[in-house]
Amino acid sequence: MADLSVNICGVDFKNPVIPASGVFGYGREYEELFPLSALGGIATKGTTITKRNGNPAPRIAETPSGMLNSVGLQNPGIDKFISEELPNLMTKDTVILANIAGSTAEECVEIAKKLDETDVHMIELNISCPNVKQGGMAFGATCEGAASVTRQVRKATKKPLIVKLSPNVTSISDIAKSVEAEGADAVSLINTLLGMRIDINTRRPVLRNNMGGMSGPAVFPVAVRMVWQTANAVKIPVIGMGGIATGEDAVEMMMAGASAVQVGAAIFTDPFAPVKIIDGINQYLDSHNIASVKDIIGTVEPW
Amino acid sequence: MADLSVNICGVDFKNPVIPASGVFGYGREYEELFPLSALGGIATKGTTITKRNGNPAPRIAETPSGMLNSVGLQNPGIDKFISEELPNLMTKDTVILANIAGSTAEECVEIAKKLDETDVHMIELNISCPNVKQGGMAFGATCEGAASVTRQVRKATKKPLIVKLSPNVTSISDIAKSVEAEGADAVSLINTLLGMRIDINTRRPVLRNNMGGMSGPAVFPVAVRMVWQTANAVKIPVIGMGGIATGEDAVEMMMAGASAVQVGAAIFTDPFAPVKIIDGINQYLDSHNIASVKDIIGTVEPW
Amino acid sequence: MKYTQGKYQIAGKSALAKDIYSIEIICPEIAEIAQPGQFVHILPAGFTLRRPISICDISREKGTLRIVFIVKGDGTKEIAKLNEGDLIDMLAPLGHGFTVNDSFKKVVLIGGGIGTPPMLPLAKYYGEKAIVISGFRSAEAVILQNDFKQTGAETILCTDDGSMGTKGFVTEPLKELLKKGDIDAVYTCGPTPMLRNIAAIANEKNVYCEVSLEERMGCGIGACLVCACKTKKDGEEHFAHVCKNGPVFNSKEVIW
Amino acid sequence: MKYTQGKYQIAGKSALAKDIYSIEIICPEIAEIAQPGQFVHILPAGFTLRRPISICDISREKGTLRIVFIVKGDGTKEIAKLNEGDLIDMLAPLGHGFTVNDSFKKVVLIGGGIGTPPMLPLAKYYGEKAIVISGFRSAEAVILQNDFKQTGAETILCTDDGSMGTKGFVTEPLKELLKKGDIDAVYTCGPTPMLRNIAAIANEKNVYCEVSLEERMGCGIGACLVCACKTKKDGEEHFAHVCKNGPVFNSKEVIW
Ligand SMILES: Cc1cc2nc3c(=O)[nH]c(=O)nc-3n(C[C@H](O)[C@H](O)[C@H](O)COP(=O)(O)OP(=O)(O)OC[C@H]3O[C@@H](n4cnc5c(N)ncnc54)[C@H](O)[C@@H]3O)c2cc1C
Ligand SMILES: Cc1cc2nc3c(=O)[nH]c(=O)nc-3n(C[C@H](O)[C@H](O)[C@H](O)COP(=O)(O)OP(=O)(O)OC[C@H]3O[C@@H](n4cnc5c(N)ncnc54)[C@H](O)[C@@H]3O)c2cc1C
Ligand SMILES: Cc1cc2nc3c(=O)[nH]c(=O)nc-3n(C[C@H](O)[C@H](O)[C@H](O)COP(=O)(O)O)c2cc1C
Ligand SMILES: Cc1cc2nc3c(=O)[nH]c(=O)nc-3n(C[C@H](O)[C@H](O)[C@H](O)COP(=O)(O)O)c2cc1C
Ligand code: FES
Ligand code: FES
Repeated sequence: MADLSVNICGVDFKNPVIPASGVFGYGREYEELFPLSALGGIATKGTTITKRNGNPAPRIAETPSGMLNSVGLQNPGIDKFISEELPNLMTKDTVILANIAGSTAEECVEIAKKLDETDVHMIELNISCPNVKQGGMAFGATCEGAASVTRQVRKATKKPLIVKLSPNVTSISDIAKSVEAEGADAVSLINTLLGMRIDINTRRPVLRNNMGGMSGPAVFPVAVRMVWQTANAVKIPVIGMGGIATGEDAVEMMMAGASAVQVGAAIFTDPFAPVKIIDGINQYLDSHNIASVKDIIGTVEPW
Repeated sequence: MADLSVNICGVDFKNPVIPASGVFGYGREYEELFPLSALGGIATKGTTITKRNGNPAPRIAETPSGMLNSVGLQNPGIDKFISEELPNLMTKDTVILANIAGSTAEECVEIAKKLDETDVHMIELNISCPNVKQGGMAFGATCEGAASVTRQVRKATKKPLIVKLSPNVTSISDIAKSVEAEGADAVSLINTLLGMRIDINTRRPVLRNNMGGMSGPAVFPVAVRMVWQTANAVKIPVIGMGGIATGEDAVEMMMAGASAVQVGAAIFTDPFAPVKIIDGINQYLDSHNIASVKDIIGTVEPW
Repeated sequence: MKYTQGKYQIAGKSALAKDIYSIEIICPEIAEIAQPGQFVHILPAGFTLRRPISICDISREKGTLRIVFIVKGDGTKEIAKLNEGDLIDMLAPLGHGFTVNDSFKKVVLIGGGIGTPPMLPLAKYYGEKAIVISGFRSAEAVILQNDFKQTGAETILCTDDGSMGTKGFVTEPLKELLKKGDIDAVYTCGPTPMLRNIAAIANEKNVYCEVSLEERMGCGIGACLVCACKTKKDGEEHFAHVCKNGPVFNSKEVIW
Repeated sequence: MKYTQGKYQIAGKSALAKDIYSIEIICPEIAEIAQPGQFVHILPAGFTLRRPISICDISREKGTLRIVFIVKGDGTKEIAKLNEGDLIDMLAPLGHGFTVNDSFKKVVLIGGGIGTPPMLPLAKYYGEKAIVISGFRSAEAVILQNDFKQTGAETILCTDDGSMGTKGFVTEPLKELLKKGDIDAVYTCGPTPMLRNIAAIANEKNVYCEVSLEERMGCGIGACLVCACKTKKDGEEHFAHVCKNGPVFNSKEVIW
């Protein structure tokens, strides 16, 4: 059994595997299947200041080796999250990453302030949701926008601040550099790639929101590339995600430069995916006689 | 049998299916399997001014529902293309799109001038190759870069000018508008999405060039989205590609706004893909009692 | 809520009609707890998303579940390739099923097309107290009529084109039955317009009515919020989730 | 060049060693024209890219081809699932094979590991004129020795660990054979370092030598330029393509 622990921004993770924001709710449903304490951490569903209903259904579509979603940040609002979900989560012996997703910088600041007064371990600032009209991806599309919201949220909290980046940009590493300069403690990537499917019989987009975010194994090579470019551009830790479905995928993402990984769509395919991925990483390390998962981070040797 | 013909920039295509640049060479090898006259058109391998050897091998990797390539524009140079390949292609009773890929705007202009003196039907200006250090994607990453090279090439040729766009940008429709403003007669999209894979046993990138361009069914939803956004942003025709493998895919891409489609990776999976896609489009039209393929272009009704 | 995921062996498979298959699955721990109206979430090999399919029969003795499904797209086509002895990947039992009530004297169960299978466990529960109305496009699509008869329930069959049973919609016999005034509850599953009409009719007569809804799903267990449907409770509108709050809802809660 | 693509029935399958399978395929139009050293391009179900596998035996009478392959990654694992009666999707026959010469009196065929199968058609052609040197890691990996013996060729077996045949590399017996000076040609397929060494040895003795190379492929027919390898011809360096110009090259043309 190799040492699977990692440390990101001073926070200890027992292993580097974290269910991604939006697919895992607040853990209640998956706890029926496995103890949440098995996980390195949990990224909670993106929270806005007040309750949001999200977009109309259908909100999901299958694509080759992947899927599209257009949930649009349905959530109970920050106060209910803090009063009804967070206390329970904090008892689970795993790192809690509170994902926040305001439509304006001011809203993000307000949410961050409220979280700053809780015990939550880390804040993940989502500047990359493709499924909302305001905020979301708009923040994350330019270096200036990303820098500005990061600067403001940075002032609002002393918690470790992870900024979650959008892949729908010309240079994700430039955006990463600009949020690093404003005091982000880490970056996580990738959020979903904007996509669309059309039902050719009805001539209507499959998703009621027309477009949605693509994730799942299909996007894995793009995610690996972006993590590699970003890890080479910044000094802060990178949390990698996008299409990870197996322990091997997680190892590959970590070699590209990720200090930890998040798992999204794979959980729909196999609800035990996060625990199987933890096992798979361990197996890889053991069979390659590697003592610690820390020893593989960023070790890809480019040609 | 529905009417499959389309007209793009005044050029008549007997059907809207075109093997994409780079996968089909100059048609000689596929002619062993089916007559080239069955095709709507052929986009030839990207041509530079002088012979290029391309990148070292391995140049290809499999990914979930897709692939990466890093060929890097191996080609015999424009003069040999014109003397040894084009005359043969021009006898094949199909529309020939000469794909050009200079490393500088001047090189593109020079190639365009040479092609202007030939019988080739159309020029496809590739400002989006992710596999070369100079030119390629660098042109296509900004509106200014794309506009500038389009302006210069536009002056060099009276042939219908298609500009081929990169998906690795924040807003492909903005780039499309900027090349439209400089006189492009059509745009084609998408070129490949930049990706990477790592061999976790050797800790080396699978591709000798480290990164490569992703294509195949995995990218289809991204391509449909970009074609839809672009078709809504410009008045010139859009040629759609990225992940098309079946007649239904082609229909979906055309409903999103494409006047014709190109087929790349699917040809590796099934060398008969282009002719099966033509059949599939026809079957869809017949079974839906649609008289002409022109009647489906851009007909998706957003919610 | 209790559920589990695993690969379970198929005990038997049969074709009921064109593109409609019945599969019996050996899964004792699921059969033990499954309730009428719940569903299973099946992973077709090679796909990213699971496919929700209603439970059509539960045998606690044999430790088996039965599902009946129609081949609609690529996922169900893949599931239809499975045969006796093969393994099927299921997350189950899921969702909030029908509310059954021992004190009900007479209930009407209405299934439309591929919405008929989830009515069978209810017919088994209510037996002679149940009247089952089934509606299909035409004779070729008719399924499960013998199964319903064996429960002791009264059966009424309608087809749109009159090629079998009475010509017309399921709402006609329902209206007749409700006139007598002795129906305690209506349970239904089928196409949305049918459900909406039935809910309106039951509502008008003030008869308790439960409907089983469909929505595209991700997780299937209430975590991802993909399967939203608009509902009202205590006058307030909110987005419920078909996989966890449903698929069965009190018809008065649904905003159509 | 002539080739075709289709789904062909598997006439038989057997396991030769751990993870190594032999498959016989009924494909008369391909068997009719296939040449030693050519390959088939197989699509594993559900994959985007085909997998190149050498032709190990050609029977024009039976209209069959035989291939022998090792399970390496996901694609060959999928191909290994196929059984007698199943269909296999092939684009074949592809590439430029070995140059055989009726006037050659004595030739050496050298296969290393999974590079041995393409030597079999050559052994059949040259029969008693051939000396086949096969090299394997160890006894468990040894394949095709009886097949080679049946051609009438002389066989020499080496293993790295000496668990079968002579302990050592294939280059040792080759050097011995070349000393005598009566070898007209050397043909070889196997790992690149082995090919490079053999080419150097043959070159030194001025013996004609052909090597079969491997490279990752896209189209398999020479259109996509994916499978580049550096070669020289008339003193000039250029990128040839393994699928069309090869896989067999005159060893003097290859830049290692
Ligand atoms: C609670 C519930 C119970 C169901 N019970 C049955 C049953 O007993 N028998 C039966 O034949 N069908 C049932 N369905 C419908 C069944 O889920 C769909 O027909 C099936 O998912 C279609 O998958 P596909 O891959 O063949 O089609 P595709 O159209 O290719 O599927 C694409 C995506 O859309 C989803 N999807 C498509 N149609 C539906 C739908 N009507 N409802 C939910 N998701 C859909 C698929 O799950 C998949 O994610 C039920 C649906 C729900 C929600
Ligand atoms: C001309 C030629 C003849 C061959 N003949 C045989 C044979 O007779 N028997 C045999 O067992 N193997 C043979 N090989 C090697 C065989 O093609 C690979 O082992 C196989 O492609 C691996 O596929 P995979 O999906 O199992 O592995 P993966 O590593 O998962 O494959 C990923 C990708 O890399 C490619 N790839 C991986 N290894 C190789 C390789 N060595 N050569 C070319 N492409 C590779 C695959 O085709 C695929 O596109 C031959 C290769 C070539 C080029
Ligand atoms: C259904 C769904 C909902 C999501 N909701 C959120 C969200 O609320 N906040 C967020 O930052 N990311 C959200 N994401 C994005 C994921 O966290 C993750 O970045 C993405 O799915 C890529 O990982 P994957 O390929 O493993 O799914 C969501 C993804 C899915 C599939
Ligand atoms: C092997 C390979 C080589 C390519 N070479 C070129 C090229 O020379 N010029 C170009 O414009 N696009 C080139 N492309 C991109 C394709 O033309 C096309 O834009 C892309 O592959 C997306 O389509 P697909 O998903 O159908 O493959 C190449 C693609 C592949 C797979
Ligand atoms: S499918 Fe995930 S909440 Fe219903
Ligand atoms: S694989 Fe396409 S040229 Fe060789």
